[in-house]
Amino acid sequence: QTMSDTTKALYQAAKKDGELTWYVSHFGLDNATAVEQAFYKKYPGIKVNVVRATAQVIYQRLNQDILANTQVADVYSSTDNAHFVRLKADGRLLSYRPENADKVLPIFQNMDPDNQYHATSGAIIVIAYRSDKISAADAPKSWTDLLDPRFKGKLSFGHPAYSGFVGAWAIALEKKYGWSYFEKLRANNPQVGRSINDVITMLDAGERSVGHAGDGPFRKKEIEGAPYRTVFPEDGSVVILAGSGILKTSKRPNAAKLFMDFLLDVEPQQIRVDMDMGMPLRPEVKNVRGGKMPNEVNTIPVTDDDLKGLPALNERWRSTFGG
Amino acid sequence: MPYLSLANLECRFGEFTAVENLSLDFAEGEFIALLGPSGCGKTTTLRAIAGFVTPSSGSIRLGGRTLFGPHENLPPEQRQMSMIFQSYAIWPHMTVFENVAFGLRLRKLGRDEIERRTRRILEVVHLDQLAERLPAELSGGQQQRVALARAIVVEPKVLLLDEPLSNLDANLREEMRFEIRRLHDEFGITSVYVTHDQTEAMVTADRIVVMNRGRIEQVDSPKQVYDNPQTRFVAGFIGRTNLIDGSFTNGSFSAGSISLPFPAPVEQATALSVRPHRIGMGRSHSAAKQAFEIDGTLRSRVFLGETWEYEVAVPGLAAPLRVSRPPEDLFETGEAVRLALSSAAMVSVR
Amino acid sequence: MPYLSLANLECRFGEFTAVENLSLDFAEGEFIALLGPSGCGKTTTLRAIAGFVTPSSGSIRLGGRTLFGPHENLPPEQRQMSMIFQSYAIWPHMTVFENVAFGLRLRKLGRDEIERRTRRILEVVHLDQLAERLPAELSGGQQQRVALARAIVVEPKVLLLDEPLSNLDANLREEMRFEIRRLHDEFGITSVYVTHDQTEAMVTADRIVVMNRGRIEQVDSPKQVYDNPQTRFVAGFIGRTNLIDGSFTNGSFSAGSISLPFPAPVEQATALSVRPHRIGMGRSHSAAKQAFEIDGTLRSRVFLGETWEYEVAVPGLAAPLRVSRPPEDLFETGEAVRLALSSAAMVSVR
Amino acid sequence: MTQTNSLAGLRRWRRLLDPSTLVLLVLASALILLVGLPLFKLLSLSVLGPNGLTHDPLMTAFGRLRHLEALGRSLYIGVAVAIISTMVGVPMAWLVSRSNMPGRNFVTLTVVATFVMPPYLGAVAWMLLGGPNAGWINRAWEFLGAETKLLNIYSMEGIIFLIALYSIPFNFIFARSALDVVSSELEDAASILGASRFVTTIKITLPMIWPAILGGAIIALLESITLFGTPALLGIPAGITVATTQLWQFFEFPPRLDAAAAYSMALIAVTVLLLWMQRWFLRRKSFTAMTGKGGERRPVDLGRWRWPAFAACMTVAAMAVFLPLIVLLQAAFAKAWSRGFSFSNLTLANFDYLLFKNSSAIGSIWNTFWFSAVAATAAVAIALIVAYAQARRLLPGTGLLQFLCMVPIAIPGIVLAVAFYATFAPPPFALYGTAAMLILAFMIRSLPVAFINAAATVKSLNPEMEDAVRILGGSRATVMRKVVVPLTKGGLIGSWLLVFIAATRELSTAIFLTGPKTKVMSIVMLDLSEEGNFEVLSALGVLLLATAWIVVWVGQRVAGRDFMLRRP
Ligand SMILES: Nc1ncnc2c1ncn2[C@@H]1O[C@H](COP(=O)(O)OP(=O)(O)OP(=O)(O)O)[C@@H](O)[C@H]1O
Ligand SMILES: Nc1ncnc2c1ncn2[C@@H]1O[C@H](COP(=O)(O)OP(=O)(O)OP(=O)(O)O)[C@@H](O)[C@H]1O
Ligand SMILES: [Mg+2]
Ligand SMILES: [Mg+2]
Repeated sequence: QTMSDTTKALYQAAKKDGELTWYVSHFGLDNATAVEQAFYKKYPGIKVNVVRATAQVIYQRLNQDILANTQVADVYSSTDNAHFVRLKADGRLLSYRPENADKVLPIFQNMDPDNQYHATSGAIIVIAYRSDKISAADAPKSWTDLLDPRFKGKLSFGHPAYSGFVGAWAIALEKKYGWSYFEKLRANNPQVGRSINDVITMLDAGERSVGHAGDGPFRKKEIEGAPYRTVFPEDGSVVILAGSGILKTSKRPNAAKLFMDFLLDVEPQQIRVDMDMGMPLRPEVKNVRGGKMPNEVNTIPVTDDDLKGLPALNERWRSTFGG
Repeated sequence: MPYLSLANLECRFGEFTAVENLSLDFAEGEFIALLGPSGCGKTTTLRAIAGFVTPSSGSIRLGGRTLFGPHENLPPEQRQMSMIFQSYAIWPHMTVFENVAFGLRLRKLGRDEIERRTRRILEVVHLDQLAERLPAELSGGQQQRVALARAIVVEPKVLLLDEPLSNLDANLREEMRFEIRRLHDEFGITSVYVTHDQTEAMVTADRIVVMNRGRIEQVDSPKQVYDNPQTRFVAGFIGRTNLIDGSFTNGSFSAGSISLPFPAPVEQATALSVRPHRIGMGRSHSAAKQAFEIDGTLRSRVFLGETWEYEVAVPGLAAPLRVSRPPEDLFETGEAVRLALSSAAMVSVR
Repeated sequence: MPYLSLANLECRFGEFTAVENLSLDFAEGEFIALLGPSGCGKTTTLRAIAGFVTPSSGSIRLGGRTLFGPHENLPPEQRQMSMIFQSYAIWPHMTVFENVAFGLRLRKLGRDEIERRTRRILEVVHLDQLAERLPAELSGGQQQRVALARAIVVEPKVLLLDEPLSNLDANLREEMRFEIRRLHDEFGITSVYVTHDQTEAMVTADRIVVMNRGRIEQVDSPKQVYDNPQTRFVAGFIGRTNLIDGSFTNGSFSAGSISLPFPAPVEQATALSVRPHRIGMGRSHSAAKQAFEIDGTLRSRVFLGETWEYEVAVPGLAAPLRVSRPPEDLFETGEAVRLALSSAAMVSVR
Repeated sequence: MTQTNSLAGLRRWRRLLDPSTLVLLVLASALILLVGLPLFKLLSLSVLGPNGLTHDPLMTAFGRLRHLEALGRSLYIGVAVAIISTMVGVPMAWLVSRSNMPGRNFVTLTVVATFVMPPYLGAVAWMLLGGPNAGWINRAWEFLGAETKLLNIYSMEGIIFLIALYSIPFNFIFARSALDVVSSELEDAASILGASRFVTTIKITLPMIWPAILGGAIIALLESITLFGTPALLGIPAGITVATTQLWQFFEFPPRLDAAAAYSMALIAVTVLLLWMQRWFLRRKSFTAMTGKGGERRPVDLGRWRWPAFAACMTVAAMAVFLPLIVLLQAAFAKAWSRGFSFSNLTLANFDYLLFKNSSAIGSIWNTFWFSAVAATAAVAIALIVAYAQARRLLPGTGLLQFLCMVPIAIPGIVLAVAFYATFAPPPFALYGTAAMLILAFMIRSLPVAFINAAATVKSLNPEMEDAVRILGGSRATVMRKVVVPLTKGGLIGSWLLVFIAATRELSTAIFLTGPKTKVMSIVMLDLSEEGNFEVLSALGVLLLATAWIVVWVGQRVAGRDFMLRRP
């Protein structure tokens, strides 16, 4: 694979920066580490400091930095798009269009018309369950099925105040069914973790048997032979586009730009599919068996404007579920 | 019949025998002192009486009842004794009143009775003004009085005292010594007093038990113990003395070139004990020596206020003799002196 | 010219004056004891000489040089003195040898010199066998000897001793007392010895400084201090005594109904001091009393081994007189007795 | 008169120029900067808006019932924890100190192990042990045929249980230090008067160490209301918010530093109130048992209760140390912990990942130990200097220094972090993200413990020992080098260990202060727990424990086994 001249020039400039810090919530730690290593392999001499946490935690950290007037992060990746809306409004993002931005599938292009952030990852939130504990006949078909008493004590969710995925999911469901949906859900006594990945742990452990999840991880386990099934709910999956942007305060803009470009490259997308069976953004990367693209399923749309209601939703969530 | 009696008591700690074959009888109301050097087993004996140490053999009886024996071992809390400890062992979290009333409360007496008896005893030990103080706010002597009051107020059958005065300074010690004897005389409690201070024992006790290495050396009245020690150990431990090794034959004692008339020594006597202040001293003169006189040379002297302490070297004796004379009997170092002994001043010891 | 001199020394702690206007001269090689009750300022005086306490006024001079004065204050490390502490203050992490050699090392002497002098002094104090021991492995007396050796080995100009023996038991105390005097005599170091034990002071010192409440009461030789106390305090503090309040008029002393010939009292005398063992005692008889005789009644008696201690109530005197007699002078409680004083036994005090 | 005055003045000036004076002056300003300034900042943030005085932060902090409830819940947890851990820790201390229970040294060792185990790590282990459906204990319970769950760790009771478990060392240490100096004669005095063993214990022994019991309980209470890890791990899934997690929420978007500061005030108020109550309770009582000579101590014979008592102690140790350790080891060497023990499940991949693949983990291990070591060294050194200067009255004003050393005891760790963040993150200090930020915070946080220990150590040092050096011609510096330091070594190393271990487990303070390059293990573990990556988390935990144990083992060799006890 040859490098374009622009990229070459960027790489040369980036080498002087030597390193960059990447605040990331839209990959798990393993995944993020793998991306970091692939980057170093492709662009030797530029080290990526990975700081991985759930979306709200990493955002909190970014805000602490901003409050403290210190510059730590160069590239910021979050599953909560409201962060980008806010950062953009505050003028904290650098406008930059990487070469690879044109090479992703059209539905993922131009997330921000001003090129201050780009979709670098995506996921479809679906229902997952343990097939050894719940028969196919009993399995939930839609989000509303989860309200059925037969799932009492069996449900597991993430927390919108921590996870961007869960935030978007909660916004979508509130939009569709109103808050009463969650109040009814409360009656089924769900376990609420922090990350959406906590659901994996809970289901793995056998602590709970039904939950929401990005469609990748469980499908992967299913393929490997573990007792899991994923369901694209009839009343609509929630599609999440997770973005990345460069901070204006970055003292290593070239490394940041190079990395931004890399995020849209083939390698990270391949890693994503390989490790988590996530949804690839590049046409070159093949989705794995059973994987679907957003246009292939029924979805509940969530706009950037909707996401602005997240802090308020968190308040309601805490009133309903505590925590 | 004795009130409290110890028979063939033996206390071992592992291989080590702290008290060996000890038999002792106490009359009711008697004040007995256990006297001896550190480590001789005084505390062990006392604690065996109290029940804190379990003897390996022997028996302890009190007023006809067996406290300890082959088939008996009453725990301390049922022996109806009291004890006063070297460290006072005043409970720091209770006021003076509460400390003293503790034993009465355990006996489930009525409130008024407790109040009355506690107040009464606090008056006796002159602590009535300080009843509400905490121990930390008391002086050493006052603390010791609290310990006394606490022990006496329950009217124990036996009062045990383990070096109760050794943490006090000299003046206070003297004062408390009289206080203890006064309280004993007032309440007539049978008392066992452990000490390694001979003055304390002599001033307070009716009888003194001199112990050494876990054994009894002598049991006698203070005066007897002082005037007629049976063993070298007792002679040396109770008061200062000169011990002259020698042999007793045919009504006389001889050591080196010295020979003194001494008709009736104790059995197996091996030495003569002579108290320094019982030795007379004068300037040597050519006149013939009397039977009880020895010549020597004055080696050193020290003035102690009430007395002069002289050391006199006597030819034929290994150690110089110590002589104690009143201030007016002044001699110079190096002088030739003549020492005068009397038969009353000499005691034979084993 | 005195070797070490304190002039108008005053030491204050905040409002409290611990030492007041104290002036004292020491000859070279002299052994002086500071004697007094607890809290009288002995330690403060000693620490002022050492430089640990900064006096509020006065001056201290040593061999012609001012150690402390209005414009001078030499820190302790430059005063070339040594000190022996009540707590021994042996450094527990150093061997005996290292402890003793420490001062020499500070003086940057050569290795051999240090080795030689340390060995030598360890022999003097009989510790040569124990040079490599750690202090924890030594007995109290041995530790005290280490302290002595450590202080002496540097050949200080002045040796200061702060109750060096008070933590030792009686026998050891006596032994070490002689050891200290022996070393003083051997090395001739000017020494200041603080103690509250009169026997210790009398046995060791050339001169005794009796202090009370931060002031000097009397400075004299041991015998003078004992035989001719100037004040009530000294009379009572050095040895036991009977203090009889009264007035001196026309060559006689009168108190209550008693009158005794006493020609020349000290200035402002207000009482008579009579030592208990200087009082003679006999049975009262009807024959006329001599000038120096008083009648009384025997109130109590205690046997102390070397003596009988009697208390005799005398009509007209507030407190009973204490009388100390040898064991053979035996009287019974309640007996009417006649006490005999001699002019030599009586001292007038302020 | 004037002459003496000016002379005295001159002398005073000479004294002030003394190098030791300079050291103390520098120390004083540093402490004022590090302790006084953050507190002041906290106060000003909570009452000052951009336009002067405002009650807005206070309204935001306390204007909502939920926030007040969180505070109440914290207090409830704190009181419950204090009661439970006292009821367990004090009897254990009594057994170890006063009885002839077998294995007393071993029990002490398990308490040390409990102390070394960070509470959040214990919480993680207990998530695996006590999860309502999959937890080992419940599974074993079900296996035994039970229908109901034995326990659910994700609950108020679970949180209290777990915090109490790891608070036991505080109660144990306090009670044991006190019991160790109670002489048997005090108890004998009661028995001889007719008190049974039981009455003696209830009426004499325990009341006598009441200040120590109270002290331990208060520390346990304070620690539990300021703990972040355990409530975050167990409380969030159960929907239980406490004061610390609430404080954390103020940093969520939009961050309200001012409200966080105001909310912190409540925690400080609680702490100050508690410390004040403690003083009030103990106002008149000087409980120092007067032990002269004869303070001999004999163990109480438990008779046939010897082994049951030991078993009881081991049960506690099992819950606090053994079971968690087994679980952590299993998970650390497992591909998936939920698959249980089997050879096919064994792997070294988690360690491989931590040590060779993941830069932030290895960095955090290194960070944890060097931050803690530097902080502990600095705290012990400062504490020693201050304690020494005060004990020897080297200077006027050491009282202020002591006060500054002790003030942090009233500042919960998480509040200290907020205050530190607010003060030192922005310019001119701009320490955010630097190692200095964490080291200074750890140091300040451990100053009180270090100071109390140093003061006790210095107190045990006979000043005559130092005078002896000076009169022989040694300067103050010689005194320090040759006597003070060698003699206090043991005590200082002991206190260093205590501070060091406390720092390695610190989470509450670190949570706000770590930057990407200054992560410590506790933070990495919290992050890992957020992802549900228990295998790697356990592996990291095992590394932390292993390293801490090596340090403790080495330290014990130097400082003695009972380094945790405060001995006067
Ligand atoms: N619990 C014990 N275990 C082993 N040896 C003991 C124990 N108690 C006492 N001993 C030993 O028994 C001997 C006698 O001790 P005891 O306490 O009776 O002496 P003492 O006469 O009271 O001495 P002191 O005057 O020093 O108090 C001592 O050698 C002591 O070491
Ligand atoms: N540093 C100090 N601050 C305040 N008062 C002090 C200080 N040092 C000593 N004092 C007081 O000064 C007085 C004299 O003390 P000093 O130590 O000289 O007595 P002492 O004669 O040595 O007594 P002791 O025989 O008890 O050692 C005492 O009342 C003591 O309380
Ligand atoms: Mg004893
Ligand atoms: Mg003194």
